[in-house]
Formats: sequence, structure tokens, C-alpha cells
Amino acid sequence: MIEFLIFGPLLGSLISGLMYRSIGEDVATIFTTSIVIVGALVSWIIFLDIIPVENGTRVIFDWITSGALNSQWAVKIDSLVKVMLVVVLSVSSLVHLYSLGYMRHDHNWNPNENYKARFFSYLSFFTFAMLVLVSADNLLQLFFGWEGVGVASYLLIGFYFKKPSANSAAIKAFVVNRVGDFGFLIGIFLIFLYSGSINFSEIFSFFSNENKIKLLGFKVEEVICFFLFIGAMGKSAQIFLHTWLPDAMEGPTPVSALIHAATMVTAGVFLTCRFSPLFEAAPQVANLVLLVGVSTAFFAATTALVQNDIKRIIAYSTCSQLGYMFAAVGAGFYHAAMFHLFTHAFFKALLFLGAGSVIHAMHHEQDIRRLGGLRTKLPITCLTMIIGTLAITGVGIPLSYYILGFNFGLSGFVSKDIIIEGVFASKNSFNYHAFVFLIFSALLTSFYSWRLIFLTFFGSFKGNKDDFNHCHEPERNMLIPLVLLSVGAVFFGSFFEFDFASEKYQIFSDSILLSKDNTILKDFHYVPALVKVAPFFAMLIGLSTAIYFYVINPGYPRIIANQQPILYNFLLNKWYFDELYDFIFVSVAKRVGNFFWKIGDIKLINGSIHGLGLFVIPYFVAMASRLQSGFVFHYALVMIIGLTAILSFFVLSFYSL
Amino acid sequence: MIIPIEHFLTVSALLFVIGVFGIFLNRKNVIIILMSIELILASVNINFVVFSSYLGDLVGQVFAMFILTVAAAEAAIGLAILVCFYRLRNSIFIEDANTMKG
Amino acid sequence: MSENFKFITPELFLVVFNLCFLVAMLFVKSQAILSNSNKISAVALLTTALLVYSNPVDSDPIINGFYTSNEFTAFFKILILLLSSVILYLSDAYLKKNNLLKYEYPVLINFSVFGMMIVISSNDLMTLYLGIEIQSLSLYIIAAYRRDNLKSTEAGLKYFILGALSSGLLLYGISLVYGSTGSTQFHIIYNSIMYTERMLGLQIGMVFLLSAIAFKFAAFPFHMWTPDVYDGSPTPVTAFMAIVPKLAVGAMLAKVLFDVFGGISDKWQMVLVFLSGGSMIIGALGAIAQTNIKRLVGYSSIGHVGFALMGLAAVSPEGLSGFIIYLFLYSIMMLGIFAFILNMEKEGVLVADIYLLAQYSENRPGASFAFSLLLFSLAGIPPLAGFICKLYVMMAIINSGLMYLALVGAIVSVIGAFYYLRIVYIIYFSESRGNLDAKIPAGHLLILFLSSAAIVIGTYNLLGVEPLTRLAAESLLY
Amino acid sequence: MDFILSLITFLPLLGALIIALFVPGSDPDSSENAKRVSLVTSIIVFLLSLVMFSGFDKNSSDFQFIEEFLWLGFFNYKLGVDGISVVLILLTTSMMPLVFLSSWTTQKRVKEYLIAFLILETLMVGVFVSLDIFLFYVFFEAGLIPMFLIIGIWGGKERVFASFKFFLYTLLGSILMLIAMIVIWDISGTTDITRLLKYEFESEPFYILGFYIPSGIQTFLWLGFFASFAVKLPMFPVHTWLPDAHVQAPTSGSVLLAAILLKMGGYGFIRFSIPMFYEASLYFQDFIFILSVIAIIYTSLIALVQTDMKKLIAYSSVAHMGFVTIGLFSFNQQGIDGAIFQMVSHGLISAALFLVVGVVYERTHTREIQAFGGLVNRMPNYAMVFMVLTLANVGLPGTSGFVGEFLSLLGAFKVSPVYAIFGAVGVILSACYGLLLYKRIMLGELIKENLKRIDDLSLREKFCLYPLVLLIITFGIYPKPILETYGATVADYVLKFN
Amino acid sequence: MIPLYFFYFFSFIAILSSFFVIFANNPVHSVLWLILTFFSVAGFFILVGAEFLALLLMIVYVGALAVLFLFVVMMLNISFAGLRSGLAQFLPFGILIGIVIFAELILAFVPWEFKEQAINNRSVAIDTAEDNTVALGKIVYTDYFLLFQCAGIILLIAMIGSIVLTLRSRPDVKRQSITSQIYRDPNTSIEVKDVKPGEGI
Repeated sequence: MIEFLIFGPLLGSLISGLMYRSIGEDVATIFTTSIVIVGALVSWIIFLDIIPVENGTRVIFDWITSGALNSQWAVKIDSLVKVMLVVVLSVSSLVHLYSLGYMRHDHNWNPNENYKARFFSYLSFFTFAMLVLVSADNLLQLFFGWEGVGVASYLLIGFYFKKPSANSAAIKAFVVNRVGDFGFLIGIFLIFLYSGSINFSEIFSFFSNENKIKLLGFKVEEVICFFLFIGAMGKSAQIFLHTWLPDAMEGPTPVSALIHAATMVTAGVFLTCRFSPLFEAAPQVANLVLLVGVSTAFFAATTALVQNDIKRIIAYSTCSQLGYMFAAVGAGFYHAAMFHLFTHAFFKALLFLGAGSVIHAMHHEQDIRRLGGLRTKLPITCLTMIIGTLAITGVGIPLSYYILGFNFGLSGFVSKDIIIEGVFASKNSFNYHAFVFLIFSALLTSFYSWRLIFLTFFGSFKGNKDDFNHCHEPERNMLIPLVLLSVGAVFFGSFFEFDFASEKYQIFSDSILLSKDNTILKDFHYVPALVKVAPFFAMLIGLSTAIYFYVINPGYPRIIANQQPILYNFLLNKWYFDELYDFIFVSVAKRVGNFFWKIGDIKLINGSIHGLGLFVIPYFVAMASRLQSGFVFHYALVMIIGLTAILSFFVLSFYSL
Repeated sequence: MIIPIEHFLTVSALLFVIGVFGIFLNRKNVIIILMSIELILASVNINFVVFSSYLGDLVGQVFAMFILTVAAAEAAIGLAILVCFYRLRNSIFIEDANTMKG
Repeated sequence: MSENFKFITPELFLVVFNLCFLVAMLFVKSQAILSNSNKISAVALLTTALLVYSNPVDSDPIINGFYTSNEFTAFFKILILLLSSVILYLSDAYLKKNNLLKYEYPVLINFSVFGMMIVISSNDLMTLYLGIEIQSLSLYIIAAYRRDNLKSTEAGLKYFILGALSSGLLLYGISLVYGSTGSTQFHIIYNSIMYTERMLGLQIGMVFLLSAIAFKFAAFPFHMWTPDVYDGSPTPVTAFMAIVPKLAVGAMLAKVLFDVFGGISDKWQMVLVFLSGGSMIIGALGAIAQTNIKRLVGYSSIGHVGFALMGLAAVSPEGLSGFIIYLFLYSIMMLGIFAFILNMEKEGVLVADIYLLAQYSENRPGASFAFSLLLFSLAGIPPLAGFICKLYVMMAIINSGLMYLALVGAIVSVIGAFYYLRIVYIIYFSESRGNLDAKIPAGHLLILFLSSAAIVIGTYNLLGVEPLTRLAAESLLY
Repeated sequence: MDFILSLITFLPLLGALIIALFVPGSDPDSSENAKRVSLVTSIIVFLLSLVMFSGFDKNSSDFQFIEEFLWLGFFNYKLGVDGISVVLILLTTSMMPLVFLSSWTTQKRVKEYLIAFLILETLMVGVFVSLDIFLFYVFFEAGLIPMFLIIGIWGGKERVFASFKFFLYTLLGSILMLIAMIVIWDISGTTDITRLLKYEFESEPFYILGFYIPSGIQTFLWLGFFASFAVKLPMFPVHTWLPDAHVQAPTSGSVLLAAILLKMGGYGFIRFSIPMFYEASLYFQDFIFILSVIAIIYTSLIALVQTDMKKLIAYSSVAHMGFVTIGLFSFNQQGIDGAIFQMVSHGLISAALFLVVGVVYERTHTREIQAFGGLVNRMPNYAMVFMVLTLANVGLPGTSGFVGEFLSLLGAFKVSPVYAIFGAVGVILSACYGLLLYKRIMLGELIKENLKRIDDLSLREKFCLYPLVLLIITFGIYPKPILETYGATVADYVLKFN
Repeated sequence: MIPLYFFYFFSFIAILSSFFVIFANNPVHSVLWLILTFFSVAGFFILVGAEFLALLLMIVYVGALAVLFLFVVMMLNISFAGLRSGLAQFLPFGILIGIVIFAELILAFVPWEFKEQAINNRSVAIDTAEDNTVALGKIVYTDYFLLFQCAGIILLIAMIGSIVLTLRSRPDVKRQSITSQIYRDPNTSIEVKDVKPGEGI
């Protein structure tokens, strides 16, 4: 059954991708969709323990075996996997469903072109790769999934291959991810080097014993985790390796919902959680993770403030939320990270799909400055998106834990708050600074999320009136996912909090191993009340500012932007990361490549060899030619010189003896 | 044997060197070169005869005799080729024999 | 005395035939016989070869110690006779076309061959000298044989002058050797060399002697005549000079080194290293500049001489046997090469410019292929026989510890490969067309194909020549 | 079964003879016949090699199917295979039918062309089966002739220069190897590889002319072999013949060059340099690592800026062969396993890539990347194949490219993490140039007029490409058949090193 | 002491004249200097008791060879006025080489002593009682028969060579053909014509 869960999407992908000509596009798409939907249902059944599935590993067949290295294709089942299965398959099935409508008519393609089956094939392939990733029981298989989702993401970002921007974005996504993978790969090497295995159970049992191995002056776990974290940073678009994520919005919107919001980008978080035993033993890297997480959360939130593309805003929001998850990991609160991953998947997918609806309705108009007032035309979309926004900004009843015994609020409220509390409660040296930044980021989150809603659905429409008049709610199978996701966004937080983050009942005891002195599961409950309410107030401040800026006084943002041009441009240009990288890497690589080619290969190597071939040897050839002057007395002279040389050799050696 | 053998050998060596000079130092005509060769042969003959005489072995003299024979034949052929060359080139200058080089 | 004559019946037969032929031809007016004089002589040479083959061998010197007749000499004599007869046959067409078909030509060739036989068999420096002179004088004449052609006479002149100089050196060397050892007979010198080893006179005499032989062998730095003479001489003569005397002189060199100066091999080894290395280098460098195929072959032969000398420089039975194998295969390859060159014609005129071979493979794929095979073999590309003989000498030289010479040979053979490849390139890849239009006579084609087949088959067993060379080497060494 | 190796080796030669002697004329019909003959021959050879493979005992590290005949005395005709050579033989024989299939459209001097390829097959197989160093050399070097002609006669515009460069470069390298071989023979008195593998060459350090020779005579021998294999492989800085040769060679020539000929270098390292001169290899390990790392990064960067498709792939080949050397010289199971796997996989991938280039070259007669764009619109099958190959070239897990790269880097990492880390940078760079190439050729709108009517893969081309794609993916997911074939052999080597 | 003076005399003349052979501007003079050189060399031969060879040198060299040279010089009809003279551009280098060779030869020659073995190796010892010519004659036709024949062949080759290279049969030159004169008969040489009156032939 588990195997079906994983290989079903692959089957769907292959059938859809290779056979759509014979079975027809519609059949292919519906087939893949139904496979994934079935998978999603099964995953829920497993997750909710309706049919108990035993933890363990099911080996399918051998993969790479070489000496001590031994890896298999296998399916590992534990709580982490179950959670991820649910996340992946649920979102994936909904996105499949949604795409059936969204991709039906796409102005990027000519009427006679087949693209739908290909799209579904990619989507299913992505699902497969993601499932392989999460269900891996060894690093190599995880890496396969890791790269597999990268490829799927590449294919899907570049799905509109006629658009140069989409192609560039796809390559960027792949290459930046590869930078992360590079770190991951080295992490794998290190792990194999020290533990002699790449299977999780053996790795963990090796590192569970105290070892005194030092590497570069650090504990070996620190170094390993550092490299693993680089991998995670790439996949999860953390600061410095985040630049691909906003660009990835070139892909079709359902893709953004599935890959760049709910699943793939959280693979990094999953990885760190999976390697919690090692991270627990690497406090310095944990600090780094916290630092990076918080920075990303803050950086992405600031950037999202001024973006105008509806999808980019959500993308930066994703980036920021991923920062929260890493902050939790850094704080040693893996459960919270997983929890936020879980909830975030639903509300962020919701937001993206909602945005997709808008875009679909507005004929691919994505600039929120040219939208507005759509709540009348798209009521359901508007409603669900507001629900999503409420969830992400963290609307709930503060301090309800004390009253109800659990946090009552929308899913984001619950998961984000426990992260913030966890960070505050952690034994980390700069937990207070992190806390402040996270609170501030929550404020910004609230502001930009509402800005999006206000500019899109409220006020007056600022674009082409015709478009506005013609726009209407999308078809039913696009709305169903929205509604279902809204349900998740509203309820899952409160509903699953115990499963994820309570000390007693949490399900991760089999997969997330905390060190003995990590008591965060207990500690986060005992933070000051002020800390607990702070996010809520930050949310309120953000909301009210947004209302002031975009509802009450819509001209005000422009004024501020004009007052602070440097800051505005800095944010608008995303802190100039792209320009910086362009300057440091892209142009330099090209220049260096050209240098190596033109100077190194052609001038130096070929030059020296050709120099030998075309100048040095010909020089001697010319000399030999000149010697052959045609004059017989020269010939005689040469003969006599040769004779004299030999004679002299003999005479000298005769007398030297 | 009142004359030390070294004397003869020295003269022969000198004749030999002069003969060699005649081949590669002068840039006049081919006939001189042919004569230089005769000089070299003469020096060789001195060597043979002197060695023969001082060793008390007749073989050297026989050899010298054959050398004289061959030298005559050689000179005849050399001159014949020279005549051919002269007929075509109308010159016997050694520098004119350089249509082939390189 | 008289029983000794049985050892020289082949030589006697050849010279008597030659004299009779000469006299007979004076009176024969029949055009048919005249135009077949080459073929008649070729048959005589073959008969001589047969006689050599059936002739007894003796390990001791004969005819008052002037002469030897053993496996070594028999091997080389037969080879020389066979090759000369083939070359005589090959010459026919060229001579006919250039109005040179006179009976003197085969007579001179035969005398030259006779000289070579004497050279090979000589056991006395006097015999050696006379043999060399018989051979060389004939060669001087046939080099200038095309007397209405400036290049030919010039070639004859140059060859003659330098050849005479080298004879002078040879004689001077012989005189010193004679003076120091008191004898001109090989076995006597060999036996007494240990007593006279410390004489500078002997060593200088040896150097002179070797220099002169190196001249005949066209080894650096006594090679200067080679390109010019090869270029100028009538092409059949070039073919003859490039193949047959190389064998005779090679045999003589081996004989002089091992039979005369065998006791002081440590002395002459350095000379040979010098000659060998220099020849390989100059052969490769010189050939690159050439576009005239005859000059190119001249330089190439210098290079090959260098490689062959490597075998002698090894001073070992393997080296000697490698030397013999090298010479053998070299002559086989060169035969094919000349069978081809002799048919490089454009509008009835023999040409030598290699660029005229452009796209020759389109016209005559078979001949082009065979020729290219020969070129690859000359370049020493495996698995062709040319590689195997190079391998032989390299193995011998490395076995003797002269690694650096092998290295020189290796690098030089890469440079050398270039000019062989260039011809292949012209034949096969060149854009333009050279329009060589000769029809290759069937006999020539046969020889070309046999030669290239030989180098392919030779990779299997070296045409069965290896045991023979071993035998020959042994008869020389012990 | 007794002579199966000889049969596999020389059957193509027989095919060549048949074409030369029994397929007369040069009209289209007879060249069609010649093509059939060569295709059938190569398929029979492939089947024979499969038969051989099925009889091969994977658990033994000994040489198998040994044949020995006295040849010239000082070296003999001795054939045999172990796990490493079996794999490469299979690679060779399986590649040949595809080569003939892919060159079906050749018009120029068809018969000679086919003969050249058949002879080349004999020589290539010969390299992998010979168990005598001189025999090896004969096959190794003789391969130059057909390849020289293939590039020179059927090549592109600057074929002459390229063919000469190829020939002379390789010749110079291998002639030094020849000298080293002679010295080996001189020292050990045998040319038999099986005995040489057991022979211990002197490795006492000594001084010569004031230079310290760290591992004695082994140093020189190693360098002699290195000269040859480094050129053949090719390694930095003697790689520059490869781009030229590849660009100028006809498609099938490039395919063989990339798929098989380059592998001879790697094969040589594992067959000679490493087991016979282990001490010297150990001493030169860092040197090799440095060169490999330079090759990986340097040539990847160069590949990034290429404007000619074939040149780009050629440079990427150099980079990928860097992984081979880095793996081989790690002297552990993973490294060597990975290196050999990388050889096989690179053989498949680069061959397929050159075929892919050939497909569009045949249609447009240009290889300039600039001249293409948006082909995906007209050529969906082609695009798919190209995509898979690009990803395989990039080293994506699930394709064979990954297994090799991963294992060799892992092996190297065990020995020297720093070099392995630098080597792993190649993983990033290969993604850059691979995907950029794909983008520039395949993606975007189809705007170039001359491409508007371009056709997708024909049936013949599908027959060439699909098996390769299938193999690449199969071995990526299930590499065991290859890994276990030579696993025992490599394990034996590794055991000896320790 | 007399022979020694003679030796110095001859050697002085030999070296001087051989020097002039090379450096005389006129080839005819060179030939004459060459003859003088040969004379002195013949003198040497007599000094060491090789009378036959001395005579031979006179007869063969002076009588035949030198005359041949002169003959050719004359025949070629070279204008001596226009003779270019001049030495090679690397005269000093050439002289250096010559000096080196000479020095090395002298090093080998001085002092020259025969080893015991060399004396023992003699194959035909000189009997001082016997006349030099007789002694030579005795062995040349017996022991050295083979070589003697070879020498003869060399001369034959020289003869053939000279003829091949220089003999020209010019068809345009009138020359006497005795056989054709003898075999001349009326049938072929006389043509009877019927001359009609008044017409002429």
C-alpha cells in the first residue's frame, strides 16, 4: 500500500507523459489526478491511524552497492514520513484537481499544442520525487528525491518554455539548488566517511555514541550539520540561496502552490528534522540555523512589503515563513518546525491557489496595482484568500492555552506562536534578539498580507475595465480545492497541536530525537504571557497599518515611498541580491570561462604546443634546410666537422683515462 | 731506418689536411677538388708504404698499389661526370652545382 | 686454392655473365633483345641468388683469408640480389620513357651488385675497399646516368666528390688500423685488438673507418649527399640507391664493428649512439620541409638508418638481429614506396611534388591504400611491420641501458609521423586535385601490393625472417 | 567458447573484409548492402559479447577466457578478460550497432567509411582483451589510423588540422608508454600482464643527477604510462586535442571517440599504472587529483562559454573524465568502482549527446548554438531525449551519470576531502552549462526561418537514441549489473593496495 | 744522415706544392703543382725502399692521371681570366677544424711504436734480399689474385662509365662507316633514271 502511494504518481506521470498521444490528454490528466487523490486519501488514513501501519523500512531493490557503501531503494515509515505524506499528497491532489481547470485554457499555447498531459506528468513526477525524498531510509535515496524534486521544479518553472524569463528562472532555480546540493553532497560524504554508512539507522546509532572526532577544530557533527544545512538552505530558499524562489513564480500558479509553497521548499526543514540527532549534537550550527532562519524571516518580510506582483508577494511570504521554521529548528524545537510546515502547507497553498484564481480570472494580470475591488466579482476566492491571510497572519485567541488547554485560533496562529515562544524559551544565546526580529517579522507579515488583500479585492479596479467586467469565478473543480484548503487553514492548527507539539502526546518520539538537556517541549509553555500575546499584537499593528495605508488613506504609501527612496528601492530590488550575484558569480564565471578558453586553452596550451609544432620544430627544420645549402663544400665541411667531433671525443677520452 | 716514422706520418697528416682543405675551403672549380682528393690518396699511400716498410710487411705496398689503380679509375669517372656537367651547365664552378638544396 | 672457388661461384657467375653480356650486347642489334636487357640481367641476378642459396657456407675465412661465406653473407646476398632484380624490372618503364634504355645500365647495376657481394663477404680491409669502390663507382655513374639532365649530372658530381672524400677517409682509417695492428685481415685484427687497444692510432683509424662507412650508409653527419643525390638521380637509380646499398653497407658495418672491432665495442658504441641519434633527428627535421617525394624519401631513409643503427648501438645479439630485421623490412617497404613513386606521372612526365598526389585516392583507391599502408608502416604505427622492427631495436637499446637514445627515437618518430601523415593527408583529404594520370603497370602494382601485404603479414611472423636473422647474427658474432 | 574473445575481436575485421572484397561497386545499392553487412556484423559481435558475458564468472577476480598463442616470442598473443574489461567490451560492442545505424545517411565513400569503423571496432575490443603489454600497445596505437582517417576524410571544415593534432598528440603520449613498456619487459623479463600484475617493481627512492626520485624506477614507468593515458583520457593540460577532434569528426566518429577511445586512458590507468606501480601512483596521487580538479573546474567553465554544441560537449567530456581519474586514484573500492562506472556511463551519455547533436546537424548543417532555438516546438521526442541526456550529463540521481560521479567523488573524499570538494564544484558548473545549452537550443519560441520545417526524430534515430536513454536510466536506477561485474576485481585490487 | 736531408727536402717540396695545388688560380698550374707533389711522394717511397711503387706513382699518376687532368682542363676551354677565386666565408673556422684534425693525428702519431703483436701479424714479410718489384709480383698474381681481378673490374667500370657518360653519337655528324662502305653495292647506291630529252632531271 505504501509502495503504491509512492509509485502511483510515478506511474501516472509516465502514462501521462509518454502515452498521452494514444490515450488522449483528458484521460491522461484525469488518470493522474485520480491516482494522486486516492493516494491522498490513503495518506490521511495512515496518518490518522485508521489503518495502523507499522514503522519500519521496506526494501524494494538494491541501488548502489560498492564496498561498504550499500544503499537500497526503500520506503521508510515513521511519524515524520506520515506527516509529510499527508502534506505532500493532500496538497498535490488538490493542486492536480485545481490544475484540471486552471490549465484547461492557457493563452501561452496555441490551440493545437498539447501541454496539459505534460503538465500533469511533471506534477505527478514531482509528487513521486517528493515522496521518495520523504520516505527515504538512506541519504542517497533522499538525495535522489532531493534532486528529483529539483528537476521537477526546473521543468515546471520552465513549463512555459516559450517565455525566455521562465527558462532563465528554471535554470536559476536548478543551479541555486545545486549549490545547496553541493553542500548536501559533502555532508553525505562526511557522514559516510565517519560512520561508514549512509543508512539513517546506522548513522544515528553511530552518532548516538559519544565520539571525540574533531574536524577543522570543530566537532564532526558540527561540520556535517553545517553542510547538510547548506543543502537545506538551497532547497528551502533561505537567505543567500533564496534568489531562485521569487523567480520561480514564472511557473504556472498551481506549481507555485504545490512546489514553491507547500512541499518542496519545506524539504530542507524536513531534512533538518530528520537529522535532529545530529543537529542536537551541533549547538553551534543550531545557532547558525536560528540566525539564518530569523534573518530570512525578516529579510523576506521586508522585501514582500513593496512588491507588486501578487505571486511574488506570496513567494516572499513563503520564504519568510520558511525562516520561521528554521528558527524553530535552530531553537531545537523540531516539532514546531514540522507543525508550522504542516499548517503552512495548507494556508500557503490556499493563498497561491487563490492568487491563481485571480490571475486566471484576470487573464494573467499579476500586478496588484492594476487590480482591485475584485471581491464582488470573485466572492469565493476573496473569502478563501482572506481566510488564508487570517491564518498566515496568526489570528486567534491569545492566551487561550491557559483557558482551553490548547491554543485556539487559525492554523498559522497556533504554529507560528509556538515557534516564537520556542525561540524565546530556547537556551540559545541570542534567543531574545531572535524573538524580537520574529515578532517584527510577524508585524510585517500581517501588513503585506493584508496589503495584498486590500489592493486586490478592495478599493476600485485600476486595470482594464473590460477585463473586470468579463471576469468571473472559476469553475467548480478549482473552487473545491480552495474550500478544502480553507478548512485546513482554519482548523488544523488547533486540531493537531497536541499531535505535533505536546510533550506527552507528540507523535515524533520515533523520529525526532532530542538530546537530554533539550527541554524545549516543556519550556515553551512557560514563557511570559507578554511573549505569548506579542505576536498577536504585532499582527494587529500590521493589520491596522495596512488598513490605514490601503483603505483609509490609499495615497499614503506613495508618499512614504517618495520620502524614503533609498529604502524603498532597496526593498523593491530585493536587497540587490540578484544584482550582487550577477556581479559576483554569473558575469565572473563567464569572464573566467572565456579567459580560460581564449587565454588558457587557446593561447597557453595550444599556443605552447602549436608553438612547439609551428615555430620551434619548424625553426630546426629551417635550420636543417639551410644546412643543406646545395654547395658541396658545405657538405664536406659538415662531414669533416662531424669527423672532428668524434675524433676529439676519442682523443679527449683517451687522455682523460 | 734513419728517418723516424713519425716524420713520415706527420707529412702524411699534413698532406691529408691540405687535401681536406682543398675540398671545403676553396670555392673555385671542381677540378681542384678532384686534385685534392688525389692529395688525400697520396697521403694515404705514404702511410701505407711507410707502415709496410717499417713493419717489414709487404701487404701495405700491395694495398698502395691497388689504391693507385682505383685512384686512376676514380679520377677518370670524376672527370667524365665533370665533363657531362660542364656540357650542361657550361661551367665547372663548384658554386654552380647547387640546383638542388634544402 | 681451387677448392676455395666453390665459395665464390655466385660472384664468378655474376661477373662472367656481366662480361659476356657486355660483349654480346655490343654486337646485338636486335631491338627486342636490347629493350629486354634489364630483364635478362634481372634473370641473371635471380640465378645468382639461387647459386648463393645453394652454395656451401664456411665459418672460417677462405681464399687466403680475404673472404668469408657464411649464413650472414648468404642472407644479405640473396636479399640484395632479389631486390636488385626487382628494381631492374621496375626501372624498365622509366628508362624506356626517358630514352635511357641502354645495356650499360644493367651492366653497371650488376657490377654494383657484384661489388656489394664482395663487400658483404670481405674478410680483409683490402677486399672491403675494393668492393666498396666497385659498388660506389658504378653508383656514381648511374647517378649521373641521365647525362642530358642537369640535376642528374649534378647529383653524380656531388655524390662523386663526397664519395671520393669518404674513400679517402676510409683509406686513411685503414692505413692507421694497418699500421697499428700490422694486418688488414679481419680475424687477425680482431684477435690482436686487445693488445693494441690502448693505441690512439687504432682508435682514430677506427673513427675514420666508421665515418666512411657511415657516409655510405648515409648516417648523420655524413648524410649530406643523400637528399641531393636521391633527388637528382633518375628515379630507378634512386630506388636502387635507397634500398640495395643500404643492405650491403649495413651488413658491412655490422661486420666491421663486430668482426673487426668487436673487442672494443665500448669505444664504438658512443660513435654509433651519436650517429644514430643524429640521423634520426636530422631525418625527421629534414623531411618535414620537403615537398619533393624523392628528397623526402632521402631524409626518411636517413631517419631509418638512425633507427637501424640503434640496433647496432645496443651491442648485443638482439640488437644485431634487430638491425638486420630493420634493414630487411626497410628494404621491403621502400620497394613498395618506389614502385609507387615510379608511377607518379602527370601527362607522361614523372613528377615528384607530393602535392600533385592530391585526391589520388579517388583515381586509384587500391594503390593509394597500399601506399598509405606503407607510409603508416614507415611511420612505425602498429601493428604494421614497420612498428615491429622499431620495437625490436628499441627493446635492444633499452636492454643495453641506453634509454636516452630510445627516448630520442620515440620523440623523433612522432615528428616523423607528421610527414608521412602529410602524404596520406594529401592523398585522402586534400581539397584540390592533383590529376596524376599514369596507368600503373600490372607488375608495378603487384610489387606495390606485395610489399604492403608483406608489411601486414609481417606482423604475424616477420615473414619468417627472424630465425634467419638470428642465425646470421650468430654467424657474425661467434 | 574457447576462442570467443578472438572471435569477438576479429569478427568485425572479417566484416570489413567482406565489404572490401564481396561488396563491389560504389552505387547506392551496394553501399546499402555494405551498411547492412556492417550492421549485421556489429550486432553479431554484440550478441557474442553477451554470450561471453553470460559465461563470465562475476565472483572471480581472475582473468577468464584466456587464450594464448606464441607470436613473436618476446611478446605473445594472449587474450583474457576480467570484470573491468568485460564491462568496457560490452560498452564497445553495444555502441557499434548504434554507430552504424546513426551513420546510415553517410554518402561519401561509404564502403571505406564502414571498413574504417569495423577495423576500429576490432582495435578497440582488442585493447580491452589483450593480456600482453605489447599486444595492448599494438591495439591501442593502431586505433589511431582509422580514427585519423575518419576525422580526416569524413570530418568537418578544419578536419585536417584536427586529425593531425589528434594523431600527433596521442602518438607522442603513447610512444613514451611504449618505452616504459620496453623497460618493463627489460626489468621483469615478461610481457604477460597476468604475470606483471604480480611482479613487484623496484620502488626504492634514489637520486639521479641530483634529483630525488621518490619511488624509484616506478616513477619513470608511471610517468611513461601517464603520458599516454593522460593524453588519451584526456587530462588537463593535454586535453586540447579533444575539442578539435570532436568538432571536426563526423557524428559517429565523435560517438566512438567519446564513448570508447577516451575510456582507453582510464582503462590503462586501472590496468597498468595503478596496480603495477602502486607506490608511484600513491606518490602522484595529489598530482592527479590536482589535475583532475583543474580539469573539472577549468573545462566546465570553458564549456560555459562555448558557441559550438560539439565543443561544449567535448569540454564537458574532459570535465567528466576528471571524475574518472579522481576516482581511480583514490585507491578505494568506491572510488575505483565509481570511476569505472563513470567511464561506462559517460560512454553512454556522451555518445548519446553526440548523436543528438548529429541529429540536428544532419538537418541544418550547423552546430552553432546561435543557429538554434525553440526546437522543442517542432521536435517533442527529440526534446525529451535531449532533456534526459542533459540531466544525465548534469549527473542527476536516477541517471547513470550520478552513480559514477557520486562514487568517485566519495572515494576521493575518503582520501582527500579538499580535492573532492573542489571536484564537487563541477556538479554545480555542469548544471550551468548543461541547462544553458538545452535552453539555448531547445527552448523559447521557434523564430528562425530555417528551423520552421525541421522534423522530429526519424525511426532510425529513435532506434539509435532510445536504447541509450533507456540504458542510462536503467543503470541510474539499478546499477548493480555493472557494479557487481567488476566488483570482485576491484575488491581484489583494493585488497592488494592495503 | 743523407736520407734524412732528402726526406726534409722532399717533404718541404711536397707540402709546399700541395699547398699551391689548392691555392693556384690557374687549374693548369694546379696540375703542375700536383705533379711536383707526386714526385716528392715518389721520393718518399724510394727512401723507404718501395721502388716499384715509386715508379708506379710516376707512371700512373704523372703519366696518366695528371695528363688526363690537363687534358680535361684544356678541353673544357675555360676562360681562366674569369675564374672566380675566393675562399669560403668561414675560412677561420675551416682552418681551425684542419688544425684540430692535424693536432689529433699528431697526438696519435707521436710517438708511434709498433706493438709486438703487430710485428707478429705480418702476413708477407719483406725479404730485403729480394727485389721489391719481384716480391710484389710474386704475391699479387697468386695470393692477391681475387683482389687483382677486382681492381681490373674497377678499371673496366671506369671505362664503361666514361663511355656511357661522355660518348655521344651525333646523327648529324658525318663519319666514316667502313662496313657500309664495304657492303655498298650497285643495287642500292646507283639509281638509274630515264631522262627525257630537253627536260633535265
